[in-house]
Amino acid sequence: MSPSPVAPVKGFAVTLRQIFKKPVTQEYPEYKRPVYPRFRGRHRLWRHENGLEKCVGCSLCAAACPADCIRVVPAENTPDNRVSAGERYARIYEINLSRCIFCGYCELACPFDAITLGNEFELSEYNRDDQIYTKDMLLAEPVKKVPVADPVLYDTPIPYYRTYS
Amino acid sequence: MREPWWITIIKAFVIINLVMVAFAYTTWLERKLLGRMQNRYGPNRAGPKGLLQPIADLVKLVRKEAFQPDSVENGFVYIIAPIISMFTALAAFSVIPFGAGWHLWHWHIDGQILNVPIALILVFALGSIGIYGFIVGGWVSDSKFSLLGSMRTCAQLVSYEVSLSLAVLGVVIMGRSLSLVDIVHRQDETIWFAAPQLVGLLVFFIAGTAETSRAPFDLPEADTELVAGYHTEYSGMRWGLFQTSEYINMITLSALTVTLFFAGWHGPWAPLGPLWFFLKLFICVSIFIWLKATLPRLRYDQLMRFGWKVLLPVATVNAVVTAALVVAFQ
Amino acid sequence: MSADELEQYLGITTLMRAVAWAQTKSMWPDQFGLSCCAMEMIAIVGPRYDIARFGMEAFRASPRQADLLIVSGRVAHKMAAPLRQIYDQMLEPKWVIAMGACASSGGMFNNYTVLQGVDKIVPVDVYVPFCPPRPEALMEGIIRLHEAVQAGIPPAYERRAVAT
Amino acid sequence: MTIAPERRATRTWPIVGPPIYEGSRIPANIPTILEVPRELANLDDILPVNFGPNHPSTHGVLRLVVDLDGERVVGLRAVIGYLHTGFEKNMEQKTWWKAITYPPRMDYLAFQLNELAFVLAIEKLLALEVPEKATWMRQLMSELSRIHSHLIWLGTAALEIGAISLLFYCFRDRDAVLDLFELVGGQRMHTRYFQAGGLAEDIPDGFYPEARTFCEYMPKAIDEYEALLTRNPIWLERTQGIGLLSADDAIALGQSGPVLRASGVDWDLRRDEPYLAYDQVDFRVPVYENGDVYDRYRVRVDEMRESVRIVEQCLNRLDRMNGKPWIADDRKVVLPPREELHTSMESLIHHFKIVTEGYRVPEGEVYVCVESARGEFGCYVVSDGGPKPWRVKFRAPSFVALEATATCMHEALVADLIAIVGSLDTVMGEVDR
Amino acid sequence: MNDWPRVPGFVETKEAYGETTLVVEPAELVEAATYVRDELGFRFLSDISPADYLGWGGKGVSGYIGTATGRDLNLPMTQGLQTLPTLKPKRFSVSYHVLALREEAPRLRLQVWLDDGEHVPSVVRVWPTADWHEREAFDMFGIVFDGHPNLVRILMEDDWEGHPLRKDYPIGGEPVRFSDAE
Repeated sequence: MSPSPVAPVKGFAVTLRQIFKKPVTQEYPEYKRPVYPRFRGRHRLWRHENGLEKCVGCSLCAAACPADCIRVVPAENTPDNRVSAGERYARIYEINLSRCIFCGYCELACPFDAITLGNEFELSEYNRDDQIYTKDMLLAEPVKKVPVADPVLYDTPIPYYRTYS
Repeated sequence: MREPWWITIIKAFVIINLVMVAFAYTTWLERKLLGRMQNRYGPNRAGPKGLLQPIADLVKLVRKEAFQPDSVENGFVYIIAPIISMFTALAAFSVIPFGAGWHLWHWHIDGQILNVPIALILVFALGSIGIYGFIVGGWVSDSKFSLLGSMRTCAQLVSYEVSLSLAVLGVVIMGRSLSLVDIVHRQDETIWFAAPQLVGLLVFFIAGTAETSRAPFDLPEADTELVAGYHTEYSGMRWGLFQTSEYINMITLSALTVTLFFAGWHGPWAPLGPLWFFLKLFICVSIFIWLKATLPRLRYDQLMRFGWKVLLPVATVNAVVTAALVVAFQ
Repeated sequence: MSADELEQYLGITTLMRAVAWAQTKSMWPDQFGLSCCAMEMIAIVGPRYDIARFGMEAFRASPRQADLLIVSGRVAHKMAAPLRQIYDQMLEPKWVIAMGACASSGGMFNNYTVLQGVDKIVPVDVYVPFCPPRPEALMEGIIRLHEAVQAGIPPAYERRAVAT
Repeated sequence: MTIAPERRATRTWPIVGPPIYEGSRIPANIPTILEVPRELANLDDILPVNFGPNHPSTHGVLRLVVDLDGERVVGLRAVIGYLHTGFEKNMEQKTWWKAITYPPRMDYLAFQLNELAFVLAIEKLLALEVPEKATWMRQLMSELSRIHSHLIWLGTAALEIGAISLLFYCFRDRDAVLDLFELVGGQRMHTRYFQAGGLAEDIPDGFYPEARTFCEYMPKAIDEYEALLTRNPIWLERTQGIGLLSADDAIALGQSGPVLRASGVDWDLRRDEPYLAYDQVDFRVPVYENGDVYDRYRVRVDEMRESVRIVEQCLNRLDRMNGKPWIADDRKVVLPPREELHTSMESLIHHFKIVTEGYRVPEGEVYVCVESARGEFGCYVVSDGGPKPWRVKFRAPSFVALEATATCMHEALVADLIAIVGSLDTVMGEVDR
Repeated sequence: MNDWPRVPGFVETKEAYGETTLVVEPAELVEAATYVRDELGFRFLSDISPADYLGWGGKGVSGYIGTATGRDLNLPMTQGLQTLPTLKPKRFSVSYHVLALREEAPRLRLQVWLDDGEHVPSVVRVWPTADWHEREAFDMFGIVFDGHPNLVRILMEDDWEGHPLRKDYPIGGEPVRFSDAE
């Protein structure tokens, strides 16, 4: 293809035209673009409505994790110390978020929907140790919330991994 | 009555600061304008609209560790190189007129620091000295990329210097003077030289782009090829000086374009004086930025070929034809 | 005059605050891309995220002129020496962000060739998880780094040895 | 930057051997190393320069040891391995299911295609029937992936030649592609959306309009890129006649994908060895004759347009498949539906078994290849009938593309070197694996 | 094709999963490769894939569980016939995946078998693209290719010890960090 005299002018027009368009920039710290509901962010452990933990310490999530970043140490529930709804509960439940690849296999693996991946992605830390999330942190409500796009439109009616149990 | 020496010094001080501010806001303008051309905002956090961005850059660069690689044998040259570039870049501005001059009390104050009869030659001479800063700085850094960068600088800037000076020959012939003030006056009396000297303008602008190593001729510091070219090993404010001198060169060149081809401080209407000058300067600098946003970079040998085989003949013919016409119509 | 008085007399703390402000507003990253995360690192320069708003779009190719090293991806043992060299070539003050799981800890590549966490060879200021972090997540890391700098926390190389 | 020089190999080959065949430009001794000509090597003005491992234009951590005679490249040796990640070793340790998360991280520009190759290999061994909806969605996602990859290529390659704005335009549109990935797969990159047997989740309703908007928008964006480059004289100067690779050399060097097609070989696995449903869509395979950087650019830009067309056709098909299954109903391989976990003991046992032990894949070895954005992406899998792959080997097109650097680099300048390496479109993650 | 035995160094052919595997003697590999390239038209070498079969079929390696009639998809935990994988003749295999650029895109897997310490002739002169593939095989498995012009490590450092993808090479890495809570 031979160079034509008009060709560079077209290029100049392209760059010039952009000045009069509104930039596509989304100014992040002030405006947070809603993530899609399927976006996999920070993990969350769930409780039943009666306060008991959903996790029964079966370690399926640990088995499913490709990065081996979940550690579950189960213990038996006793009548005076009932933590979970099942026979056992997770005495220690830790996720090393600095290893986690957020593939979501843990929530697929969990038969009780005890662990899900939320939508929070603001997880930077000054220290690597702070990224080891313990059970208390995972059970707690995340501090930094992010907006989520309409789940009705952008997700299947009942997400594949979330059912009622 | 001519102005006394101390006014000149005050003027020099004012203008140096003005140029520095202009430099600072040229970088800001470049970043903003590039941003808008690329669908984004550009700096807007440091101060309103990012107006404090250059200040932040400056403070940061000053606070950055000043450093000299161990392998540098001649530390003096390493330090002096950016200073040479900076000094000459600033000095060249001394002859650029940005106003007609004013009557203040009982003195006539010129619109430039010095009205030298050979101003144009002075600008080119200073520019040529400034190149040494780049060349020497790259050479003394003792880094291969720096060396390649300064080799490129050397070849590119020397070759385009020729076309650059030949391109203004037409203007000089028509203006019948080497003094920038006279040339501006002449344009005001007759016509802006951009019209009769269109070819000269184009050659001047292109050669000037190359001379200031702006895109698409930014080979000496093409960072995707040579990491950072001649200033690879420079950091902090020394690097800042190189950068400053490059931008000031660009401003000087824009100012020269405005002076030589667009009648300096004269406007088509409304005698606004320096405002016209700055407006034209702004447009000229924006065009530089626009070029950067649009064009890919030339290759080294293509650059050389273009300089010697296209620009130089065109500039020569332009000068000869202008001379012939001027003689013929006299 | 004691040091504190001198500081107050000269307004040095204010000055340092101004310097910290300048450093956060003009923190130029090194152009150092390793793998997947490098794409998202470039994406923060892109129009949608536009790190230029923070004055950070000037990705410097020469480490000498860079202030921030974003280790964006997995570091093989073969790459460790060049990485450390780049870090050494950077001039103080300098900061390091370990971007993504691989740089933070080795991530899913727990094997013979990948360095298990880049903080074994360079002191890291901020760790950003995810694989790869979405650009907002990286920007949050950068903003947290800015917060730390403005709060007067010295860079990591002054605070801790390399291996944690 | 200086790095300890690599030890030179002891030579078992004569310094000057006969060419591989008549008219070949492949260096005769070692096909991948351009040796400094002897008459130059004896002169003292050869400047050895290391481009990389951290150089702005090496697409990651490629190291090129270049011998320069002034600006001319007279010797070249590519050193790789700076991003060697041990994928193949790691995947041997993981169950098949978990191993799916690894391949996308290899070629991080066309991640869906890598995932696809591995998943197809598993399915070939399992002889698993994939539902139609999954096939079409996979095809759609891989074409989006191809667009994504070419966009990044275009942006970075143009940046290297100095056209900075293109990077921003390309990344603007890349974000649009990644939005679609995030919508469907849950992550912007590395979605692990393809699973053995189909897809991980159903396609949400919001996907179709968004994808259609993208399909309408994208051709206009490509017009913009072309307005900036295709006929720009500087771009033409910089790319035409640079990095020549003849058709024979390209085949001998095992090039594939756009590099091969730019050398005039009309070969596209999507058409010539159809997988998924490529035999049911209408698309053109762009082929250009000259084998230079410009033609590679043209091939990729044309491919983007074709990919948009394929995506549209896939959308038209998928529209009619609402409510159809998206994953095979094979309880031995696929995780059982969630609602069954609480009602069916069998399902729960299957679930536990697949998650903990993983499914077993019949013994055998297969080689499956897909047309990735860079060419033939092959996946050689050996299974011993157990729950983990015995051996996984990837045929990485970028790895092979890098072998062509020495051949392309005849009579090149430093600036051409950058353009040529850029035009081969290597992704170091895939080269080093 | 029935004329596989005409390939120099022919040992056997296998058909599985729609792919043809042609096993040849390592000593005559170059002749076989040249024959395959020139006579059969397989001009395009896709890949060289070595594999290490140390421990194949041994303890901890289980066979495929199915029923005689195939897998029953609906019954859980079906214990069918357990088959051990077929034993391999030698420790390493090197597979050359070649392709003919013509209609139907025929592919062929040229395979040689060798034990630790045995050498394979290099096919760089037949398919120049084999250069790096062979270097990678050498680097990862320690398979020596005779006649290769530049057989040095490619992915690992030059002074790396061992060949990482061999089955007896440990995967390495370090334990994942967790808190010290017990």
